[in-house]
Amino acid sequence: MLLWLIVLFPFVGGVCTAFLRPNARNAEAWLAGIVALATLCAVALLYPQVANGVIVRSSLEWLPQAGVRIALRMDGFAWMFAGLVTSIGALVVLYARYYMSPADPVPRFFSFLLAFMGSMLGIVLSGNLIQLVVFWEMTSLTSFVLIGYWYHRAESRRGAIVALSVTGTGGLCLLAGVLLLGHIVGSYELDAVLAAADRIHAHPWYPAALVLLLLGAFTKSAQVPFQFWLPQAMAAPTPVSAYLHSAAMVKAGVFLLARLWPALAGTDLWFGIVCSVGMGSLVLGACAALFQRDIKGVLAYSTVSHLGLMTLLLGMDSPLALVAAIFHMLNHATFKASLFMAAGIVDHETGTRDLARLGGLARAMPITATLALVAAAAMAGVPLLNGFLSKEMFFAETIFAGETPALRIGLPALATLAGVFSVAYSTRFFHRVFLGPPARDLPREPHEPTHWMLAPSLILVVICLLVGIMPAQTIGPVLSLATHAILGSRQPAYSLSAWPGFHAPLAMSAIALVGGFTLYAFLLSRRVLARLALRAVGAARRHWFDRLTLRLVRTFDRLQRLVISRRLQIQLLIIVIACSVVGYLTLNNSIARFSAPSITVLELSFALLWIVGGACALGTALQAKFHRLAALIMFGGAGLVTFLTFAWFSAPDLALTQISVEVVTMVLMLLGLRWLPKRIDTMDPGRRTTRARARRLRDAIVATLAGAGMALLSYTLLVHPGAPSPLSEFFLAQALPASGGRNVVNVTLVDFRGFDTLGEITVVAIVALTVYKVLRRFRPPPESLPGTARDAAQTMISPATLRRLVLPAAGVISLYVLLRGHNAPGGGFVGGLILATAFIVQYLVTGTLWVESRLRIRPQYWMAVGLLAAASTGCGAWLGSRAFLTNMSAHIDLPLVGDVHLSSTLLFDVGVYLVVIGATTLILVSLAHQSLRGRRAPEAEPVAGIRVRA
Amino acid sequence: MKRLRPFLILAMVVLWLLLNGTVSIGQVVLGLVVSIVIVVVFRDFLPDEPRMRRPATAVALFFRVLYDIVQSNLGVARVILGRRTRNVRSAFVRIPLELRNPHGLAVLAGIVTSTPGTIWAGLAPDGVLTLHVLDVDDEQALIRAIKERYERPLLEIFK
Amino acid sequence: MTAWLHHVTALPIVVPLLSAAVLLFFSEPRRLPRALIALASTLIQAAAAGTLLWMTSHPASGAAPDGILVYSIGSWPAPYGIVLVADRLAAVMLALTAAIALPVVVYSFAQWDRLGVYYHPLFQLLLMGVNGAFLTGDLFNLFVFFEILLAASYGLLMHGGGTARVTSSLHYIAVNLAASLIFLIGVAVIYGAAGTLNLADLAAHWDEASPQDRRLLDGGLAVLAVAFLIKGGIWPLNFWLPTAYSAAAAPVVAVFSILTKVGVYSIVRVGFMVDPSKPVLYGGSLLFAAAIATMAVGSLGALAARHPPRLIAFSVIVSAGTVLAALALGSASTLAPALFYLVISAPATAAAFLVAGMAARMQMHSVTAVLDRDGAEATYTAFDVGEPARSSASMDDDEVGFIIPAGVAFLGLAFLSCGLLVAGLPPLAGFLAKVSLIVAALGSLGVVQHPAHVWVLVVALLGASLAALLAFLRIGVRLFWTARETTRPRVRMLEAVPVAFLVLVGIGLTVMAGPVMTYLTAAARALHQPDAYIHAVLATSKPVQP
Amino acid sequence: MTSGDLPGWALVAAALLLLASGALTLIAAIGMLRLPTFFQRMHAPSMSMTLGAGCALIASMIVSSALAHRPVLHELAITVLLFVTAPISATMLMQAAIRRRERAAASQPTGTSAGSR
Amino acid sequence: MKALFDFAVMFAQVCFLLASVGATIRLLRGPRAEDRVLALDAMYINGMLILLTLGIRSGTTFYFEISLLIALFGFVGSTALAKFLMRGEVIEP
Amino acid sequence: MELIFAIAIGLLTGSGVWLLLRPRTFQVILGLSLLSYAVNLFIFGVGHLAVGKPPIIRADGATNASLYADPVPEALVLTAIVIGFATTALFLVVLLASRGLTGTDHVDGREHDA
Ligand code: NA
Ligand code: NA
Repeated sequence: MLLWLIVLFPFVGGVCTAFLRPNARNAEAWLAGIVALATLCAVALLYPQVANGVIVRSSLEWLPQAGVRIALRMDGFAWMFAGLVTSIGALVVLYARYYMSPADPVPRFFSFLLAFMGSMLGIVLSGNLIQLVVFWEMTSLTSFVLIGYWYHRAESRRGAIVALSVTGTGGLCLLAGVLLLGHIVGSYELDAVLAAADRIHAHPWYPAALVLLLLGAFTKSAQVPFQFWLPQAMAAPTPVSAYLHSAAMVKAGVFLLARLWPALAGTDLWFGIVCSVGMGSLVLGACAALFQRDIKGVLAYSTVSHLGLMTLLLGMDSPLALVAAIFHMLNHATFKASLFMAAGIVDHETGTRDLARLGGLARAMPITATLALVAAAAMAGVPLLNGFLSKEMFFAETIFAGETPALRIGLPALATLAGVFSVAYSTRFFHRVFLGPPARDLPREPHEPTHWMLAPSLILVVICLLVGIMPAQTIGPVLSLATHAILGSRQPAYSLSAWPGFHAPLAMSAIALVGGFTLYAFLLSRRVLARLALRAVGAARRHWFDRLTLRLVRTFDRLQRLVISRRLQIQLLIIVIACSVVGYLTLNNSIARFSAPSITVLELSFALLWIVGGACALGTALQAKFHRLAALIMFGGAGLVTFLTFAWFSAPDLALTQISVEVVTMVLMLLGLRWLPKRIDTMDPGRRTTRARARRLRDAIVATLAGAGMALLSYTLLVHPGAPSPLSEFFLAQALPASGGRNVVNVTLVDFRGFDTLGEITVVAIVALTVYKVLRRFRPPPESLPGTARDAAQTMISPATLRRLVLPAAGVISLYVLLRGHNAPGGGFVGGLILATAFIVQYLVTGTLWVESRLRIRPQYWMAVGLLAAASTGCGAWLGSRAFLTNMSAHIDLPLVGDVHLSSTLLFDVGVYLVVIGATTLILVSLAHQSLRGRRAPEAEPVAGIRVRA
Repeated sequence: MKRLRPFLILAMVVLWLLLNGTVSIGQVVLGLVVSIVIVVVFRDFLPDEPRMRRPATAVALFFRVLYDIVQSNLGVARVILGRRTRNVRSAFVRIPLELRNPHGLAVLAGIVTSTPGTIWAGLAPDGVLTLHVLDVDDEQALIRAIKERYERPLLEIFK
Repeated sequence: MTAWLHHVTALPIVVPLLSAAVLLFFSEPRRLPRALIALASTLIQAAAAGTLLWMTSHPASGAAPDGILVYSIGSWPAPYGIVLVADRLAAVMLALTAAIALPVVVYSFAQWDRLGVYYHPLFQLLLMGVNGAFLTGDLFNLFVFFEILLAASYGLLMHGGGTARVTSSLHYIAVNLAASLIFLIGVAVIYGAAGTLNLADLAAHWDEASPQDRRLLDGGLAVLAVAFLIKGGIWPLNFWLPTAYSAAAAPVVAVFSILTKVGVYSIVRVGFMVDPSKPVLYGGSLLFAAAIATMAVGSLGALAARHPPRLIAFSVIVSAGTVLAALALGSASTLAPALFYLVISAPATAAAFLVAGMAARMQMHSVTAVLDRDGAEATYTAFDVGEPARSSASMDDDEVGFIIPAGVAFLGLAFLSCGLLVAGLPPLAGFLAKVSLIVAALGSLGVVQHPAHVWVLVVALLGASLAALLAFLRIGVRLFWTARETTRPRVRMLEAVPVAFLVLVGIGLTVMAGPVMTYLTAAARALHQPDAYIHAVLATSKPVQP
Repeated sequence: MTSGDLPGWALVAAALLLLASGALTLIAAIGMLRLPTFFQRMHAPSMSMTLGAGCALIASMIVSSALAHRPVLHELAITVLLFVTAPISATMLMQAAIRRRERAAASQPTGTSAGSR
Repeated sequence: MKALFDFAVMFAQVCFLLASVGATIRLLRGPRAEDRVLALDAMYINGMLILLTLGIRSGTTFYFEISLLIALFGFVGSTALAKFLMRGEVIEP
Repeated sequence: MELIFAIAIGLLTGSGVWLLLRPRTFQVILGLSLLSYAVNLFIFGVGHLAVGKPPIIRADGATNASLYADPVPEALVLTAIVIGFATTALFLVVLLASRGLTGTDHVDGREHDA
């Protein structure tokens, strides 16, 4: 239970903090502090158990199918780290209370700080590797938000982006590594993995898994070559830097290395990679720290260097080195956090962190200076301070680790060199800030901060001293507990004492101290050199990530345009080709063989018919660019031939539908043609270029192939032998007895497959609504508007009586077709189209205003009523406990008329009829209204298509 | 219902019965219902009721038109199959009409259109009808023929 | 009781249709009744989906034996008439649709529905199409529902007008018309070779087909697959998608995130039905390659995207590619995780689109950055008051509800959550889906035909996550970290609550990952053993009434 | 119920009418191709619309009446419809041709021919 | 007698089809739009006649409705085309 | 008969595809319409070609499937025709709107320089 509280406290606290009033620094800080302390207490309460060697566990299933669960597991190492995270967290909260400005929106700050603490504890307590990855990424995310806390500053944004990019990427590598590792072991449980070292080492995936895991760890711990994000992350508020970038988050990488050390270490690959990366970071970080201008930059690079030291130790595959590494983790956390706090105080009190501007602050802020001095000395490895002890152990390990002569000499030498740099930058840090002539022109007058702000730093410095003076009594048990948790029986014997005695490591320390002071003195005397170095480092760092990102994005954009064309023609070409290729691949074996056609008169007439149709189709294809009207008329011809084909092969209903749709489509296109730009067949140069010709040739080939393929496929299916499908047999057999209709197609449409028809009229209605929707915002192209009124119709074209006979005649025919549909060709759809076209003819021969002054058409209501009629026919069946759209019929004996067969399918067909009338009219009239609108002044209202005279 | 339109409704019922191919009472009733519905819905779109007289003249005119259709068809066929399609004397012919009754004009338009060789090309507000004629031998004779054969009976029928 | 419950299957189709028809009677200024009808309809659909979810997950209750509910439209027996089939997968998809539609409907009440006419009817009809596509057990009926949802999507895509929307819908419509023709060709070939349109019937007689017929059927399915892939947004058939999705109005495109899922669903449905042993007979390696290419291209586009909607549109593409790649791997164990990912990514992208819509307006108010000239114009015209509601006097902002003080924070967090869900990053469910997908893929190394595909898939999954992380990071920072605090952007409750709801759906899926996965595993198992489905459909044949 | 069961008179009458109809229609088509100007060509199809169609319609009436053993007058409806509608479209087309010629003549000096052919 | 009838039906059908071919030639050749409209109109009439022969040959009356509608719709199409030619737009205010 | 029918479908498809790949909106809409004719004929042909056998139950009530053309493809084509009609109308309107907004009838809303 306590385990859960440790992880949950910070998150719950974080959420609570987020809802507090902004700018109430005290409330937030109190809440956060209490949460941190409570968590710390919870950790402390577990000490007895852990000290007894018990591994405290608790788990909760999450996604058992993938082996993912939340398994909390606290052993000595985890306990030590949890203690570190919570105690420094509590100190940072206290510090931040005074650091943050009253203008800052602190709820967000404390909320994410606590969330970060929770995530960190989640990592530390992970007993499941997937869970570890989850919390790992959560630390990246919370750190992102915290770094970007002052997001109005460009450098904050940049720092946050870089940090998340690098650590997030690393996290994904870690995930990959963990997944491989889990697959090797067969479980993601930490215990299982730690127990399977031999299996892991022997597995062929080991190198891949190792490299991926190391990538995760190195990015997180800012190891070379991924160190660059850490200095940029210094844009964060200093409490964040003190916490995340010294004590907690960056330690996650080395934590992971130590955690998995039993399972992964012990191979040459491990030694090679980890040691070289660690050594690189150690030396380069220390070297770079020397040339920083920003105080926090110095501290950041020093952190890189110290983390490199730990990495190097962990890479050495020696239990003693592991002990040293863990010891240094603790030590580094204390002195570095303290230093960051000091840097923050300086920044807070003076308004700058620029080493070039600062100086002589020891007089104004003596306490701060003292604290910083001790912490810096610990960082430099001055005896009687904790940093000295772990560094001594490190130096000792470098001497014994090497197996080849090169390593035997190289390792200690490089370690000493790093020590020299370390001393030099520590000295520089203290000297440039606190000593020397007092700085002038500082943004603020420096003075000692409030005591509460100094307290956390003081506590840490005291710890540095205590550990440095009596290590065995203070840190000894904890270190032993932690190392035992990892090493178990391999735990080496080691002694912790403030003064290890004279031996080689001490000599190295001495060289480092002396060398460091000398180096700094030398650099001081050659200021030009130092400035050059500063400039070089600064220039190298400035915004290279931004530039890289920009260049990458541009490259991606170019690539993306290449692979995702914005041209419709390309897309359609690909679709046609894809379809043809897929069809060819699957069907090329099943194409039927041609049999010699029998030439009969019937065949001949059909051939004649399609000579007409083919000519029309080809004519349409060739004329559509320059002679739109001609193409449209030819298209009409092709449609007519299609219609005749349907009629020819016993599909009267289809023929009816085809011809009515065909004509309505033609009228529609004619209505639209008016708005298209004039195109005159001048041989424009674009047409004659080789490229255009090649494109046309390509399209012609594709079209020919597609046509040929389609013809072959059709032929195959046409001559495909086979019995009539059970469906048609059923429909033929049931149409009359079960549905009372002779026209099987119509019965199919309104009954057997009435659901399709319901969908079909829905589509028609949707389209009509959409047409109206689009056209009421339509802006006619200016050049297509008539400039002046055209020649008015002077002549009466045809006698009015004839014109006025069309509507009633069509009305009768329309209703006839509707009512006859169930037994003969026809039905609601065709009937509706007849009436709608007759209506359009009225518009056509008389004009919009004439028609609309005589009739208020509300096509949308027609559609609504039609849809309701059709759908409620379906729902009506529910009343009889039947399924939707079940046909309900009755025979009624009417006087005069006789026996009438009333069927719900008729109501359904009436619904179809109404929808079709409404939709077609709405579409046609919306289009027709564009002319009306075109004639009005441009600013005149958005015409509602059919909002005709209320 | 503002105006009853017996002629129109009758015509529509007849059309209905023609379409259905029966004269059962049920169909008559249904036809009446359909026609009345249409008349009510589209009342402002319908032609005025004609006032017709002289059914005998009408019958005679009907058969005359039938005869003329056959004749003119043959005439046009001759022109088409003849050797001299290039020299056909086509022309627009203007005929001043006395007929003003819209129904009469409608029937005249039907007749002119139904007889190949003549096409109704428009009617000016002053009553001058323009026809396009495929092959005009004698323009005046043609005008006379139209006025005599068609316009006069129509004037009699639709007064 | 169960007899009546049976009709619930038809409700997700019938209710939106009826409500759309009724909505047509209310003119634009009568907003309240329109809103109430739309809301009620969507709520009923949600309830129906929930009921179906319950019935399919409790086969013991007797409502749906084997977790399959069959409803014969018109009482015509199965192979002859059209049947609706609600199995676990369909129920999940219905619930997903409702879970997205409900918040989106509410969101649109905040003025979005006033950008043009007939928003709510078209929206309901879109839902009808989507629900129908998920429910139908008939190939041609599937075509019809595809057409319904497409037709409605055309209208919605142009909702609000503007050049970007119209030109992109021109492409969208042209491509989809071509796809519909391809669909028809496929259906015709299948009918010609098998003589049936019913999916279960087709599957039942699949093995009896003669070799030549079998080849024809394969060909028909392959052609059909091209149509599905176009709708599913698979490269290289998806060029229309980014432009269209980044042009559409926020609530519209939010509900569009379910549309590509319909394409993927159809592939799953049809593919597994006819041949569960080789579910992606549509070309194995070819399909896998297309899916991986889709992920790559989508990631590329996301990285290059300059505006949030475009980024999210590419994320939609990536998620389609992800699901398809998992299917094309040819392993039985990857199906459930793929479905899980599908279920997660849809509400996430929907929420992201909604957030982007709100953020675009925020950008409008702030002077510092206008990311998207086109989008900005669209939004501007969007709230141009010369719209149907102009005549109605109540156009005040205040009408819509409370303003959240920490608006940006809310939007930022919501966007972050969506990014995490889409990218598959911890701690949200997207991560779990990806992990379980990778675990399943690695686990099937010994089973699949091409072990190399497993590695390609793993790399692609992680690479897509990385690309999504970086892309969301870039756009998110530009979107939320450039606005000045002082502009105090206003976030309406009516918009915020739906977004929160969708994010909570994502979080809920995270927390409930285990049970959800159990259900989806059952759904996947049912897909792999279609006999139960086939039997259920063909057994419902009742004697036809004379 | 096929045409084989028809009485002889019906067969002969229908055959003759159909032959006439076919011939007339063919002549009309030839006219459309042969006649030199548009206005002349307009007269050709009216042959098939009047006598050509009339003969075929009567033939059809004869056949279906003979088959049904009662007068079937369906086809009269088509005739009526043609009588009502033909003048409207013919006149319009005529007017269109006239207007287009006038317009072309008016814009002749500027040179371009009409955009849509 | 039957042979004569069958021949006549066939003859008429072929004539109608040939007439359609003629109309198609006019349709393709133009030269002006009105010629094409006229050709299409002629094709509609020919189509109606072909339908009648189909009906006569099969002895069913189902082709009647189609013939009726082709007459009606042929008229609509021709009128719309003619109107477009005449005025440049189909429906005027 | 089948051969001619197949060639007819091929011709329609070829013309349709050619137009579909053209850059002008009007060409594309005609192409799509021609293609939909081709596809409709294709579906129709799946039910086999039968002359003089409309699927309308005869007066004698015979329901033998060999007496009638297959009604199923006819019903499918009917639905397909209607849907095709509707979507074509919509495409037309959208192309007009695009033309109005962009000033060009190019499918991409702008002229590409070759
Ligand atoms: Na019908
Ligand atoms: Na005439």
